[in-house]
Amino acid sequence: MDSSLVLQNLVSAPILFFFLGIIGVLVGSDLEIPAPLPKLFSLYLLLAIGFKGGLELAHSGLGAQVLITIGAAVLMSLLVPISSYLFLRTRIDSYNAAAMAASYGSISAVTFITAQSFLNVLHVSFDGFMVAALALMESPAIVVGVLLAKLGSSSSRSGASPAATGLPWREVLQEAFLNGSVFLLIGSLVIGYLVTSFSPAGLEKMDPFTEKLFYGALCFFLLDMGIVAAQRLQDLRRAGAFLIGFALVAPLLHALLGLGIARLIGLNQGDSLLFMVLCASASYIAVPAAMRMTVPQANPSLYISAALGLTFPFNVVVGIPLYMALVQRFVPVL
Amino acid sequence: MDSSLVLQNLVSAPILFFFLGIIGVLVGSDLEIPAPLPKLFSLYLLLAIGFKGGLELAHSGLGAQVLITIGAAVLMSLLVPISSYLFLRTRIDSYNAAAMAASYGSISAVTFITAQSFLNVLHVSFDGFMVAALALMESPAIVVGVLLAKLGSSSSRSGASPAATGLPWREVLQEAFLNGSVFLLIGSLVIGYLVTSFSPAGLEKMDPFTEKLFYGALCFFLLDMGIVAAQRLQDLRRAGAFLIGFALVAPLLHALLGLGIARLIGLNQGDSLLFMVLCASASYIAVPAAMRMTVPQANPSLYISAALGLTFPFNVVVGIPLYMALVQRFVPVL
Amino acid sequence: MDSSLVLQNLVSAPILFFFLGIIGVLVGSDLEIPAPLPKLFSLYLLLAIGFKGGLELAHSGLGAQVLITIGAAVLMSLLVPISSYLFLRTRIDSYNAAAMAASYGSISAVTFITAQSFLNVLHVSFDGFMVAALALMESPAIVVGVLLAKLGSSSSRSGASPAATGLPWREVLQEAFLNGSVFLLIGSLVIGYLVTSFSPAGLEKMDPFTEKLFYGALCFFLLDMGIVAAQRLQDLRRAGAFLIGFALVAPLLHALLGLGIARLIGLNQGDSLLFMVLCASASYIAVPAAMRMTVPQANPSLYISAALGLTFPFNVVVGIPLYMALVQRFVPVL
Amino acid sequence: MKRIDLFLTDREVAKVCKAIRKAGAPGYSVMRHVTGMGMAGEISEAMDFSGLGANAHVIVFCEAAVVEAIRSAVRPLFDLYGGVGFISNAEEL
Amino acid sequence: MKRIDLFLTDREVAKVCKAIRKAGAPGYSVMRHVTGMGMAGEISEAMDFSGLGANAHVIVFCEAAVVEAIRSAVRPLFDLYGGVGFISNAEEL
Amino acid sequence: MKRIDLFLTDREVAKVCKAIRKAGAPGYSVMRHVTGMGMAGEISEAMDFSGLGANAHVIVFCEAAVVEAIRSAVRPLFDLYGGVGFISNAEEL
Ligand SMILES: Nc1ncnc2c1ncn2[C@@H]1O[C@H](COP(=O)(O)O)[C@@H](O)[C@H]1O
Ligand SMILES: Nc1ncnc2c1ncn2[C@@H]1O[C@H](COP(=O)(O)O)[C@@H](O)[C@H]1O
Ligand SMILES: Nc1ncnc2c1ncn2[C@@H]1O[C@H](COP(=O)(O)O)[C@@H](O)[C@H]1O
Ligand code: NA
Ligand code: NA
Ligand code: NA
Repeated sequence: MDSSLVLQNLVSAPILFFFLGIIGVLVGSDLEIPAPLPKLFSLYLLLAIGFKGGLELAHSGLGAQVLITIGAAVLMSLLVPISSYLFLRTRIDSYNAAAMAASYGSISAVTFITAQSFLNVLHVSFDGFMVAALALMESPAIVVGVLLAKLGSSSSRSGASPAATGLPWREVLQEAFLNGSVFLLIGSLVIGYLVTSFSPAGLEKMDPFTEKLFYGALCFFLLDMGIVAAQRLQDLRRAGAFLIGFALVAPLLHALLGLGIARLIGLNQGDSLLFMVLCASASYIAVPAAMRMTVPQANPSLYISAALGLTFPFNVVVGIPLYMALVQRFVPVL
Repeated sequence: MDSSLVLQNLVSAPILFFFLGIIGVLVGSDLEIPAPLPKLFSLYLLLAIGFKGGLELAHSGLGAQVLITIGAAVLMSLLVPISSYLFLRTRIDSYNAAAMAASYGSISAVTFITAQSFLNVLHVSFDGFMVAALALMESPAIVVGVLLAKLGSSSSRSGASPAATGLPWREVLQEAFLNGSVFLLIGSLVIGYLVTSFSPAGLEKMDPFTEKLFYGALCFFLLDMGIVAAQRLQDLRRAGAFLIGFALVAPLLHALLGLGIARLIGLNQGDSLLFMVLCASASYIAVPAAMRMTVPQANPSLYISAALGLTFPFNVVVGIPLYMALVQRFVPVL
Repeated sequence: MDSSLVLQNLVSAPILFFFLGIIGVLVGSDLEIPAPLPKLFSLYLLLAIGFKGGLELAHSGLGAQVLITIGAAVLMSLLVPISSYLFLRTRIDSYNAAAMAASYGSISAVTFITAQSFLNVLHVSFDGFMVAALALMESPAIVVGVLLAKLGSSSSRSGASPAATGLPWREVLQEAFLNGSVFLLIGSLVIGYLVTSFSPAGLEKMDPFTEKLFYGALCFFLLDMGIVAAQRLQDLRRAGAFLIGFALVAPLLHALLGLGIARLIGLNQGDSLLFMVLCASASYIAVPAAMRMTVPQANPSLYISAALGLTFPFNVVVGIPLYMALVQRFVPVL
Repeated sequence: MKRIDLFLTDREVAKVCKAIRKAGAPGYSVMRHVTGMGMAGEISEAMDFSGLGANAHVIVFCEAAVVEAIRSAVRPLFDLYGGVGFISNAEEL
Repeated sequence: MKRIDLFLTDREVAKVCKAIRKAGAPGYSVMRHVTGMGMAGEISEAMDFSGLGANAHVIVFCEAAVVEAIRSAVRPLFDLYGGVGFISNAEEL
Repeated sequence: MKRIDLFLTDREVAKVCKAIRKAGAPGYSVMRHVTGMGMAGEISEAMDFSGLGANAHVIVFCEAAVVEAIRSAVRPLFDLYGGVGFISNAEEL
């Protein structure tokens, strides 16, 4: 593996600010970014990534390649939670296994964005429609997670608890598809598409906000993510070796699976990396909020800590350059 | 009327984000922009619009046309609340009529900004001094509103309530002229003027903040306005058909009145549209806060819901292109 | 003294927004920038100034001049609190004298930034390593302040109070060096250095955030500082003439001392001004939070009001141009 | 007159308030951004950016007659989602 | 010792606190950003951007002797602007 | 069952909560961003940008047996850094 890729990633501003946040917690600094400022940056990043994705989707059009990629992405967001659940179920209870499975089946937009920045630095191009894949991978895993929790608990118990009697479909679908962050991402994607198609004069005026400011805002947000991830890392002692192992091995396996599919459907190098990152990443934005409402029996500190305290730093620091090395080895330059 | 104007407006990013916010509420998404983030954007927009207005005022100077326009604007901000009050009084009590009248006599800065963006897209020019008109139309309507409430209630009752005995002039003037948003707008206008006149080197350094970022920040704020407007719309059932009708017809009438005056004082096309928009729009920023303090007997949910839930979306979505069609028909290109 | 310098400073946008905030409080406007928005701007400014400082430090390298300047800066941050303490002790108790001394020994990043903006307008160049001096002057004064409080109180009493028995070194060093704002500033400096050295491609992408946006964000923050300073000014009546006098004379004396040292170590004009400003300014960011925890017996309203209500406005409005006049007179153009 | 203090997750506030209104309370007050510790462990605001939210504190001053209706309305929510409630005496100022 | 809980609009807080100080209370605490429901209907934070503000919750622990002064100071404000107050027993920790 | 209300500086909250947990309380709730007035004068949020912070309000519902442990844990912190505490009666809903 090309060690310069790792270095290239490590000395980028977003990753360094991520480390700064982690170090702050470890050395006991009182640096904090008080609520709701992190929310501002998370809303901004979702809006900007959606808008830019829509813009590029409008440029590339909705061809066969786009539809196949999106289809593969949605398939992965169904497959990953089911296989994860079956594996996790060997050691943990159904509710927590289902919530973890939903997290790992869904995606992390910030990991995706960091991978895009990484590709930009390497001057490797990628397609805008990957954002559509991102947007469409958030929700299915949530629905699958709730279904698994329901099936798992009714098979293990007599099913008399209020949560176990009948699936509240309305609420589940609402949490899965109308979740604030999913809604904003998809909405911004559609807006980016519409503006590009029908009012391209507006694009230039959005550019300073959605494009120019993006990198700096990402740095600021990653500073906060570093703080939160480090706090979560300290929680992980309670999670036990099994979950810690899962949080580090699952992304690798899912990335490899993603590489295989990317190769199969003929993605270019940039898109292959992004596809791998989508498969490998675990959600700590849309999913925890949705699971909290639909599977309240699961312990949020387990699935959030695993996804945010381990899998996220692992992907962002080690995973992305590692996956890129694999891409460079196995995906031909088109 | 040129239907392409409507379309042009509908597919602009700010309007689409406004719709996104509305749709979010209607479909039950939990997307929210928590306080005080909307305040950040509202402060920013006032600062930026004031600064840019001051800049252009410094360029155009304080000629006769400027003074006449500003005079006409102030006149409208006295006329509109009085006529509105007399009309509203036929059906609702004095306090609520006065508060509504103050709202409709005052202006909505965001509607104004949206109209400016619309003109930019159409490449129709307008003058910076219109911002001065905007700034000076906020306060008089508040004073008139309080006066009307006082007159109306003392004529109808024996005037023994503590609120009715003597007008607390100090407080009224303070709320009208030193209201945070009025103060920031006028202050930024003066600063823009001073910097342009005496230290033009600083303008270029302000440009990325006040100019480049503006369009994107407007989108973000309109996303929130969509959310809030939709919530307000749901309140409107309680307001009754009379107020709903008023909220939709008053802007039209006031816009027509504005068009007549614009024609009379010889404004160009761009300024005419802005003048119409100032007349047609109703305040939901400065006025509610001021009325809450000076006419506490009025029910805020009535005047805020009318101004924000109906008149604002109406102006922004339908009104602006409609008024522009009228301008193109009746105002000669200079 | 060149009166055009004062004017040049007075009509700059940041200073005018600072005045707008002050005026708002004086006339009784309810303009406020609610928490945590000011925190957002203060975090942003520290991040941006640190990053830009690191960038320029990487360009200039760590030569003898740099190390000598930084050494002189640290020396001043030890000298100033000791001499201030000895003087203040003639009239006020040990705890308050120590906390005041720490404030005046430490620095105000915003005063520094305002001086940089001032130099930019005058087209006088300065070196990036001055930010390193800034960063390293924050902490020593805090440690000295705590030591002085400890020495002063144990010499005056029998030393039986819990605070007086033994210095909690861990806590003091933590407050001095890992304080959120110090940590962010130094961390961003290091990141700016690393990115410039190893991944210069990332600089251009940071530029819109850390460089372009900076001036406008400074204006916004100074608006808030004006509000807070004016509120503090009203507190100062309680502080008494002695402290008021100190808050206005100390910056002058420290600036003159700074000028002498700048001359001695051969700084250029721009760096000399910045060095003077570092010496003259008093901290109201890192120090109050640290003193609150380590010398809780001192009254925060005294040292914050002096530093923020008087010394800060004095430096920003009168001091900077005054010091510049002295620089132009006594420091040769290199 | 009774004072009821409820602590629950931010996201169930709307449901609980609806129940309180239905129970006939004359009013209530809600404080969001509450952190704390309970049987479900520590709750902080750190995940706020993700939409997870922290706790809320709901205060209701009402007649004793209303208490029972509120208790039976919030009990199932507390059982499912967590949350605690306390009651004390009070009178109007 | 008594505990007083006041709920009122954000913007009248300064007036009420002044009244409380004048009444001789040894201290008070204010929580802003309170939402809720009362006779004036529902109060949310959604209009915060406009300067309208939501509610505030003011807590005063004081001797019974001070209660009367506070009551008579806030009563006219509550009559004009709305707001409610409650009182209960407490002791120092 | 007892209700304890503590008001203290934001920055000592972590220490106090640790003490409360150690004292054996079943839970607690924290509200930050509290302003107010006490022996140390007025506390506002205006210096928040500097890291100084305002006050926090900590509420603990616990058995009477735990009260003593909490009192002795917070007393030295209150003596050094300021802060006040009050206690009243309550029961579980
Ligand atoms: N019974 C109650 N219990 C708790 N809070 C209340 C109650 N009644 C009113 N409030 C609060 O006081 C505010 C003003 O009440 P009102 O003046 O009745 O509209 C409401 O918005 C609530 O936040
Ligand atoms: N009597 C009181 N009632 C309510 N809150 C109080 C009272 N006394 C003090 N406080 C709160 O406790 C904080 C610290 O009090 P002190 O240490 O006395 O300055 C104050 O800033 C108030 O927020
Ligand atoms: N004894 C208590 N005193 C005060 N607040 C509590 C107590 N127990 C629980 N809480 C609050 O209620 C929330 C939910 O409690 P639980 O469902 O037990 O986790 C906690 O996060 C605390 O904010
Ligand atoms: Na995944
Ligand atoms: Na109008
Ligand atoms: Na200094």
